Amino acid sequence: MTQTAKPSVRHPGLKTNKLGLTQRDYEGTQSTLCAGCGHDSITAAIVQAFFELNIAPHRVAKLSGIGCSSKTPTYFLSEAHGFNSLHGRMPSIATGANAANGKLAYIGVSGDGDSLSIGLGQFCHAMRRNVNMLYMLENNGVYGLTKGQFSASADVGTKAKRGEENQMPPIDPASMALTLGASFVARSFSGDRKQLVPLIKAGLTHRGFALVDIISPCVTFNDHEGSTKSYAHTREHGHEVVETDFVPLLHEIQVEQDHGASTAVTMHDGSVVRFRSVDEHYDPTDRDAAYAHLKKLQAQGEVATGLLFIEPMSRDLHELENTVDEPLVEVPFEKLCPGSGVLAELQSHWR
Amino acid sequence: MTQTAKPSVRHPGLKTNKLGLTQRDYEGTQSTLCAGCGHDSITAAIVQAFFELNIAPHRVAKLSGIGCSSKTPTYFLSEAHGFNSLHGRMPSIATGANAANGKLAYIGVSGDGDSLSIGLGQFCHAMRRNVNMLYMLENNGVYGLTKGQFSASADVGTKAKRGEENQMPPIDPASMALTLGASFVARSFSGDRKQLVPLIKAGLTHRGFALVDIISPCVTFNDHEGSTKSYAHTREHGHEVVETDFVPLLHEIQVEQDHGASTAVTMHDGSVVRFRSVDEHYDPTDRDAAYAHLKKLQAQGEVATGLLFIEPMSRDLHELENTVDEPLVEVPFEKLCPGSGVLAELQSHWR
Amino acid sequence: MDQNSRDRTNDFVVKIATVNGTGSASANGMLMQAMFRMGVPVSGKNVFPSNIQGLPTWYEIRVNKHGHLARSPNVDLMVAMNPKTYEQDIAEVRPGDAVLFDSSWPLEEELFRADVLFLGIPLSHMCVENFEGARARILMKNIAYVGAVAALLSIDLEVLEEMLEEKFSAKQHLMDSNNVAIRLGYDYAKEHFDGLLRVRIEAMDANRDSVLMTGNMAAALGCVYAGATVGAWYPITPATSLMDAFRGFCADLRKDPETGKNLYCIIQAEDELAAIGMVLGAGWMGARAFTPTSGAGLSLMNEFLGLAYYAEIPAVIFDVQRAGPSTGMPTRTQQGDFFTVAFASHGDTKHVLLFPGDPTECFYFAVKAFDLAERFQTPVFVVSDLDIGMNDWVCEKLEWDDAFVPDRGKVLSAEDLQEMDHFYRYLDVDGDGIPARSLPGVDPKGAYFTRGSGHDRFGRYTEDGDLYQDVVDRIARKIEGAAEALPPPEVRLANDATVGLVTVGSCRGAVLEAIELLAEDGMALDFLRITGFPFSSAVEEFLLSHDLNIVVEQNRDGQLKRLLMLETAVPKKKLASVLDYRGSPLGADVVVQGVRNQLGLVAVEAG
Amino acid sequence: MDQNSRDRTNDFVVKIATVNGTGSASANGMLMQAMFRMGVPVSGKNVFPSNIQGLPTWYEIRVNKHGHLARSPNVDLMVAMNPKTYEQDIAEVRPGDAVLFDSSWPLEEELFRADVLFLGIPLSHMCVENFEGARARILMKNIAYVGAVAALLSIDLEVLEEMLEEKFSAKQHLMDSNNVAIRLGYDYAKEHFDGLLRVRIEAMDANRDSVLMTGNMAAALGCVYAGATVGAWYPITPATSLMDAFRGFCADLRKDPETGKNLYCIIQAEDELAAIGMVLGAGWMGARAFTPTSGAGLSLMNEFLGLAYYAEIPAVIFDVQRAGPSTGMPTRTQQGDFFTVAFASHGDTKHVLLFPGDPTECFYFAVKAFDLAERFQTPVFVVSDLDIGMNDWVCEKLEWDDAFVPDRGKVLSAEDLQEMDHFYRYLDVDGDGIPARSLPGVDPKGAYFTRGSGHDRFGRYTEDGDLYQDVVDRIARKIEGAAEALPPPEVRLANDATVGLVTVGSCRGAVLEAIELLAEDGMALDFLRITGFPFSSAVEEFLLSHDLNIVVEQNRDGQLKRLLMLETAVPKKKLASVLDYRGSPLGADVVVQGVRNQLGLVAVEAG
Ligand SMILES: Cc1ncc(C[n+]2csc(CCOP(=O)(O)OP(=O)(O)O)c2C)c(N)n1
Ligand SMILES: Cc1ncc(C[n+]2csc(CCOP(=O)(O)OP(=O)(O)O)c2C)c(N)n1
Ligand code: SF4
Ligand code: SF4
Ligand SMILES: [Mg+2]
Ligand SMILES: [Mg+2]
Repeated sequence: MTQTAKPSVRHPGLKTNKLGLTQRDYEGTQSTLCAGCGHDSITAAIVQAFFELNIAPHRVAKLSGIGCSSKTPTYFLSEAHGFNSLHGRMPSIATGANAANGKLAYIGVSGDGDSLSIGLGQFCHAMRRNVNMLYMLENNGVYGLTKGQFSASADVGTKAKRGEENQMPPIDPASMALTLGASFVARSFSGDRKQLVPLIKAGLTHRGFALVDIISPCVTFNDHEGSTKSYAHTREHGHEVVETDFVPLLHEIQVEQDHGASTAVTMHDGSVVRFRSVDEHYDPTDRDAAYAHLKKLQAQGEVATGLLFIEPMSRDLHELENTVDEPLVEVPFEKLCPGSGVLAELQSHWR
Repeated sequence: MTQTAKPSVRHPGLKTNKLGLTQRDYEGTQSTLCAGCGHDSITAAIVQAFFELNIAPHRVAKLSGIGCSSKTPTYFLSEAHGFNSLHGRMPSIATGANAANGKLAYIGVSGDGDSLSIGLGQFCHAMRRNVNMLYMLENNGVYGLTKGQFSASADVGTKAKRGEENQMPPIDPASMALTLGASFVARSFSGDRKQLVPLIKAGLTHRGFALVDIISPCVTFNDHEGSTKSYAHTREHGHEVVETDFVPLLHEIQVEQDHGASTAVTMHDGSVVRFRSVDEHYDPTDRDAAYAHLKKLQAQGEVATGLLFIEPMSRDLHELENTVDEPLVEVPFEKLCPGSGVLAELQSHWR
Repeated sequence: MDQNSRDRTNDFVVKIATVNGTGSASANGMLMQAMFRMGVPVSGKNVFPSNIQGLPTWYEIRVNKHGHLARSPNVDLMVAMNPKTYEQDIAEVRPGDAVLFDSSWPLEEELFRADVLFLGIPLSHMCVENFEGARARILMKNIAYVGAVAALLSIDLEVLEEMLEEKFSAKQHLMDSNNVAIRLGYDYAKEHFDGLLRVRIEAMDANRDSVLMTGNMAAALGCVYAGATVGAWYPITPATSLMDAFRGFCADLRKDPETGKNLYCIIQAEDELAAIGMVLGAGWMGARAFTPTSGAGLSLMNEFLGLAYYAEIPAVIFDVQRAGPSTGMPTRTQQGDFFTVAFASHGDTKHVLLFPGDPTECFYFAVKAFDLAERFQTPVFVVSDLDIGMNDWVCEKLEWDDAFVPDRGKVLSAEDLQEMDHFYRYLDVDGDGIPARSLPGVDPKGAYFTRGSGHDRFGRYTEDGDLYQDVVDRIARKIEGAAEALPPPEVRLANDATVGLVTVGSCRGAVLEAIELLAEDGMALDFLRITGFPFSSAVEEFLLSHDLNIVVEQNRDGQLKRLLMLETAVPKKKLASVLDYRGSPLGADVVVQGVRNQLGLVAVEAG
Repeated sequence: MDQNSRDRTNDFVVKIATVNGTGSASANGMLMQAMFRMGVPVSGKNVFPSNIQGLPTWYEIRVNKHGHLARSPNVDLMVAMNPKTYEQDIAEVRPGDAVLFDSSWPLEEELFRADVLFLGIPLSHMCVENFEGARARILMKNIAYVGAVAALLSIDLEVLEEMLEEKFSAKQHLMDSNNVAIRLGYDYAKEHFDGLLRVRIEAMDANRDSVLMTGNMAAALGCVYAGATVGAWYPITPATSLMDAFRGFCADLRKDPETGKNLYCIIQAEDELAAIGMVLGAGWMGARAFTPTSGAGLSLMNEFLGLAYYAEIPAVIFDVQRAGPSTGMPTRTQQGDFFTVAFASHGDTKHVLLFPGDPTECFYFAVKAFDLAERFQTPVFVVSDLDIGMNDWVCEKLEWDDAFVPDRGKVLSAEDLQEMDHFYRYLDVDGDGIPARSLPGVDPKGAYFTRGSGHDRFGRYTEDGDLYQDVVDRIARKIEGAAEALPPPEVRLANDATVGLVTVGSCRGAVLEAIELLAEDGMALDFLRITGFPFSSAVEEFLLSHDLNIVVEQNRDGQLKRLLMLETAVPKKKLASVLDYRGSPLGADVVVQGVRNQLGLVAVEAG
């Protein structure tokens, strides 16, 4: 249970965090994704966020489904236990894992196919149960790994590489999450590390289900003109509604005070998420208003980004289920097995 | 393909419809549900609506999943083909059936367990595809057939018969449908036949997926104090936002003109749905406003009922897929099989 | 033997026909329980419809002093309380037997039979006179017929009254009305029909070491004792009551004494795909986790079961079988899932199965299942059925050894890991096919990647055929190795028998009874009950040592026989089948007839 | 035979190692196609990783004048274009063989081997000199090595140029650069290495009646010709290209000439559960509907497959198998789903299977599958694999009889229904186990209720055991009846052979080649290729008439052998296995070795 030194050689010049680890220590194996794939940028943001949050890698459980996006947990935190599960089924694995051991940090990585088609039910129900995890939906509008079919997040009229137009209306994970009562809903862009890193940190710190929907262009199958999930389109139509800053509990340095209309939300663990609304009056703690604003932007062809909604004191799975504070996996057998006396007593009634 | 006389004896006194059928001809076998079950009232409303719409029963496909609710297709339209499928899987059966033969009237009956738990994915995706069908979600907040477990529509704090309180936040099918872009969203109450019948008629006439979410109390497991899906609670907290009247295309009699702030929407086939807003300015053709209003009422503990939203000219599955007008099942084989010449020609390129 | 000349004291069947949702189930249970308390071997089988209220339902109580408690079709007393089924119920009664009915309304002329004793009691009228309110009258009518049956069979009234006292001690008015109702039926029957029946009950002392349990209760308790902490499920008949019981036990036995918080987590999943996923997630974390399900649920778990097999994740699945295929008859029993569980999921797989024969074994096998799942790092199925799972069985009292230590298998602690040069998740270091596993969060050195895609013995992703083969071959070896770790089969040998009867699960009682009946006719048969899969060498030896093995099971396709064909060296011609898959618990009559047919014998009583 | 003394004209293997996502697949295909056009028997096997870009990939071309086109490990020319795999690629080359590599950068010293011919061409340099832009240079390098290989093997340059012309006729600049690139490689190789190789190609006339097809293309075309109108699917390798092809064919051949609208409906479902549900919905309506899938998808379809079986709904499922279990190796071939498809879903089930042996059969069996599905009112599986489905095969040209009328089975028209007294959906009137079916919307008299719950022969819901049994017994009879309606097995008899080689699907070529090789060593073997399940009597006869039947298949557990054990009368000891499940198309070498081992023969070339 103790954090130990990494066997690998340290570059003395590399910056270390509170645990004495370098950012390198938060990396994984070499990516096998296409050069330029949005997912790789997200991986880099994840590495940075975990490093900066001083989380011991082996106290992290990283999970995914199946897809290019779902491959990425191999590419970060090689000292975390990983689970590359089945297509669309990561939420249930994460739920059971979290039920058994709520004291690890959970990060799930999924794709739009994985979460919105085959996995839609599990995705929604994990949100409903408010499983304490960061859920990264790497959203590229296509099925990358099976070579570019439209996913359920593809917009109407989006053109495939070979020219067909998508006709089916899209499922927007962010507005769906708001509707379903999710306690943390954010959207970002793989190309915007500055925005993404604090969102990941806030999501990891949030006690409950934290959805980060990230537009993550697929350079091979969906980065052309006519796609609404391309780099160009996202850069042009992404619209930050709120700037977010994450201030960890033990942050020694005073955060800059020059925020404009900045508001702050205190998280379960005492860390602070600080907002500066870009869109006037945007209030990321008002679910219905957030929804309405999202929809308004959407009608204008704009994609709202930032921490769209947060309910920092929501009750997570363990609170809903009233489980003990200790992880269930650590409860000794003696506390679990009632023993022979109880058995005899019980059976005295079964006559 | 022709409508023929029913062999059963006619009571000469019974009212007949345009097809010469009596309401009896729209019934099915004897219900085996509990006496007083909300689902039986819905069955009665379905019988009346089909009768009044003059639909030939054998031109109807009635489908369901598994559950008490899903048993009800046996209890209406005994001359329609029925399909009692698998738990949560009716939407896919209906989609395939509709793809093959878009010229029948489709009615699917489901429960809250069937649609919102095991079937959530299929339910959402059938909506997304705008499959032309009436989808009756008989919502009682519990799993009736498996004896009263909470379903995903149970409200937080709802008490089970034996006292446990539900902790999990509910999924509201109506607001979810609005978010997902459903083209017809209604909510009603099994105890309000007057409201329900026109909604069923409008839903059947709507070209596309018509969701009617119907609070349908389970007298055996969820009709007690502390339940928000009981008769008493629904009577008290149901809130009609709009009154709906369905005027079929060929309605000879002039509809009464004394509606208050009445608006009308013309359907694909020329019939008219007429509204009178109960809540001021409620506009059932404005999706986002409808959503906001629903949520506002919900926050007050009220359940909005009526035709919440309609987009009468939405494109259904067949339009999205650009299929021929003729049902695919009726296309003669000669039109489907390209023949030997084409085969030879094709193969000349495979060298 | 002639039915009429037998002494039928403590040897008879009562069948009660009612309507479901009217409270008759608990009344019937009371009757059965009273007989149990009189020390007489008894069993009760509930035949119920797949709906909630208003349809015909039956309850069959068999009393047998010799302890033969399989279902028997020979009804001695029909308690016909449902006019909708009068016709079939009365037709079922054999000449000389008796029908108890509610004579508040006259029986239709054409239902009467001259060769049957009709015992009419105006139960409804009596209840209308004595009780207020429709619901109470319906409920008390049930209690009244219990009283009447007690009188007819000489059931000790005190026993019944004592049971009412236990049940209603806190609710005096209920106790009063129940006592009145019991007496109504009892007194009427005593007065009018005393001594009319040829059957009666007499106190014995056969149940001293027995308890009344359903298999699902016992299995749930086994999960508690095994230390299971995570249960995930989706409601489905007949598995639902297992999780209900687990929840009940946990609420009583698994609260943290200090905080009152739960030392368990039960999740009602959104469906069975999620339920098994949660079990795997928890198992991966190191918790003992399980899910109860039945047919349709199993089918939905298929994909995940293959992942668990290949990624080597412990999991316990209770398959409480019901009649398939598809939705089938959800409230009827069958043993039709053997192939599904043995080879669940696409690709090459093989799973470890346990087959309890009664509720007692459900308890012990549940505990065993968790040990096996962790030891072999694979899903383990406890395969029971509706009959075992939902009916009340009189069975051996459970024992617990407080020295029990769960077998966690090769789980590495932080210290273990620290001592290793390298940890490789899928490396078999000691030749038993079982690699060591680490748990998340324990130590950085234990980190590895769990996946269902191709991997080598070091846990690395691979698409190399040889490295891939290395791992799947080892897994096959590992699973074969489980055979001898499973509970041994039950074997009972006659003298010099050349034919064996082979069976499984809830068929046990009927087969043992059939063996006795056939022995009375001079036919010696050996007995083998399969308790686990892969089959142990004892199974193969038994089969090889007999000229013929007749496999008795409850499915259409002879699935157990086919598994034996596949997985033992026994020649196919040494295997034959007796099958009954109509959804009822098996009766000895079916087995006797089936064996006779197989052996080419004309039935003695035939023609 | 000694490798070096053979005449290896038109008898060799070229293996090309590249990086995926760089356009090499189409270059390799060109090379293979050119050889095909030269009239020489040839096959190409694509070995690709489960990712999109940047990982090692190989293409193996075998040329064999005798028509032996199974995979062969004996590489005569290694085209090593991927420095990342140089080491293993060069190690694979046998003494005397040759390596072609890109000498733009020097090969590391330690990679060189004295016993191997190293042919270096500065391909990258030449491309940098001749082309602009990174992408073009990468693509043209592929074409350049095609040119080089053409020179080395004496492939007709005109054939290649003609192909470029066909491909790029509309895009002059592409044609130009391709022509340049081809010449770069060709000229360089001709100049430096002419005549160095021991292998070469020579035009023949073996391909006059052949075409180049993948199995998925052919199957898709079969669906078009069978009149399938509804296709529902969820993308999964290696089944995806089947639906892609169907979509392509339909776009060309299935537009209504007047309206331009679609005479088909293809739905990309949200998952495989929905895909098969849509197929059943469409089948219930009377459409011919299908879904292509692979392992994981099949597992997810389990519950619905049981419904289809029991409710008797026609459906066609293409299972293009890949290496399991679980996600396994998604881009590798295997035959591991036989048990899954044969007994899919919980409860007693058995399904009808067709096993095509090559793309040609994929076409005919696809057509057949729809006929069988409608005739027997049940799901029919066309079970192929990645090798058949995704690789280009030289195979027999397809023929179509314009007189073909689809066999819709017992589908009642409105007139038929009108003439009947009563229509009962599940009533077998003529003893073949197949009831008549009506379609929704056709006539009120045809109305019935389709359900997966217990029903009697009249289609009514039932929980009565006998009525239930009546129906499931009939269904069992019905499925048995399908055995003789399936395509006959392929049988090839040697003289007086006592041992049979039994195989299935894509193993065909390797087994036939092995039989020839073993015959050269004086070992006579008969050949049986299974084409359907349930097995026809011809299968049983073959097996019974041999002392030993060695079943060659590509899975770990000998699934086909086990099916034969279960479903024929053949004694188990007459069955043996040769298995290869490492994910590559089967080679004759594996079969020869396996057969030798089985027969206890020491390999001739051993030690
Ligand atoms: C049950 C199942 N069906 C199909 C597949 C094939 N498959 C692999 S990844 C994938 C889609 C991935 O899309 P997405 O989640 O959007 O990830 P991306 O590759 O775009 O990052 C599919 C359909 C599978 N692995 N399992
Ligand atoms: C795969 C599967 N799992 C579980 C079941 C058991 N089951 C039957 S009905 C039902 C729930 C029904 O609830 P709902 O849809 O709300 O219908 P209601 O009975 O309340 O009308 C369940 C869980 C099943 N039939 N199939
Ligand atoms: S195919 Fe698309 S999603 Fe997949 S790795 Fe390449 S760019 Fe990324
Ligand atoms: S249990 Fe509930 S839902 Fe089912 S029939 Fe009875 S009242 Fe209706
Ligand atoms: Mg994607
Ligand atoms: Mg319900």
